[in-house]
Amino acid sequence: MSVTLRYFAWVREKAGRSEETVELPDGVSTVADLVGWLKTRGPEFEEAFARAEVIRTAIDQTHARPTSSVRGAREIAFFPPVTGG
Amino acid sequence: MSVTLRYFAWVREKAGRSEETVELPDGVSTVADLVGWLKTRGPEFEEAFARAEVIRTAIDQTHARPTSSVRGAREIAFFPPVTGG
Amino acid sequence: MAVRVQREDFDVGAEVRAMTAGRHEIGAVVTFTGTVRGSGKSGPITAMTLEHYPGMTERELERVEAEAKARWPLSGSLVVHRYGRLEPGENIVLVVTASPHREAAFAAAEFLMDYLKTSAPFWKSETGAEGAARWVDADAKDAQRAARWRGPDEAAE
Amino acid sequence: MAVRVQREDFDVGAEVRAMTAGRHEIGAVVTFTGTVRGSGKSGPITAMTLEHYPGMTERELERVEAEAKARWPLSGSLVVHRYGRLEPGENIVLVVTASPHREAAFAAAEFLMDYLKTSAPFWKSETGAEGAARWVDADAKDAQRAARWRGPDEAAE
Repeated sequence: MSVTLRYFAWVREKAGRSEETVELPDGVSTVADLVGWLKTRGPEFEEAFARAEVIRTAIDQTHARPTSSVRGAREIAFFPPVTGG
Repeated sequence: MSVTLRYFAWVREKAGRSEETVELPDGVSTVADLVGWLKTRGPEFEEAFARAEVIRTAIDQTHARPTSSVRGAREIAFFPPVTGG
Repeated sequence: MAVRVQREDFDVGAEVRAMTAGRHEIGAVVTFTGTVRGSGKSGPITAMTLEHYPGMTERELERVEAEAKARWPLSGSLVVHRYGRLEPGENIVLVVTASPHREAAFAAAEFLMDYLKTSAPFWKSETGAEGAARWVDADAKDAQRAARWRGPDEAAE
Repeated sequence: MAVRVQREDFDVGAEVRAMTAGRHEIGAVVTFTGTVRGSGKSGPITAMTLEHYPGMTERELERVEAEAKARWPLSGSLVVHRYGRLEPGENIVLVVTASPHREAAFAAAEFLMDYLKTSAPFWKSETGAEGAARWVDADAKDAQRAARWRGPDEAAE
């Protein structure tokens, strides 16, 4: 399953990219699974997701939770808590 | 003791005047005393102060109460509850 | 901190600019504009006329503004209230508050409106379609809204 | 009801006029303007830069605006949020609410600000006097302020 991953703010800076398209491996069915898999992709991802509990996720531009399913998602975004306003 | 009396909104309309200078008779020492005396001054005052409990008073441009002293006042105003804003 | 009682209209944007120009400690500006609605308590109106008590009105507005300033960290505040004959859609009152923090700006603006509605000596009369003017009755809700800012001691008064 | 995410500045007065022109059912208009302060969490700043998530940002702001409209009788509402590099004193965000009643206009404006601060995907970084940029941490108070609008069921989530 092919999905676009997007990274914002310091997650983007640490991961060293703002966007990429990846094939989700079998066994990755939730946001938490996906984060676990991303952390195995290299030290930049290990650092970006070191404080995984503070990172927020959106699936197809809607806020999601660690337990949310990523099956069928086209775009998944990772970012710090928002600070607009 | 000479004092300026001022009337606003429907108190003014019923009393038929916006301002007058009167000599306060002896025995008039509170706002309530003054209202009691004003009501004896004619039918227009009787009507203006018929619902005396709803009428507000200011002494020298500061909100006052029925029990407030009118001794030494230069200007006493009577008006309905305010409706600005 | 300023208070104005005037016949003329006001300009919300110009007042905000005047209050904030060059003031880099401000992070939040709240404005409230009250306008004449096309219908009153008993149907459509053609005009609203505001009578006031010159002198006392300014004093009361200044008193209320000073109380807001004592309660919240305000960088600036403004109250402009019009009097005379106004038509539906016209501005009646403007409150502007500026603060480093949005909580303070919002709270102070609401407080100013609640307090001026129950203490500033203005009286509205509405002119109906038939041409007759009626005095507007005070709204008990306004007194309740003002009371929520008072502590238990003052509320007992 | 409208939402705009833009690089350019906005004009508070012009937005209020556009929302209220010819609308005689409106009695109350509240605006909130958020501006860049000259000092951040760790001292003076020379600039604030806002990153956002194009597409999702607009969706979230529209969702928040629809919720405000469902909760209060609004005649109009507007949210404008800027992104990119801004200097101290510049505008960041504008919320405008219009209603027949001031309670609704005030409450909806506060709600819009509280909710957009915790849900709209914007991230601020501050540039200090020395030229280094730091990401601004989220403020726990903002989450608390947003939570006060939720019922007990939603709060349990």
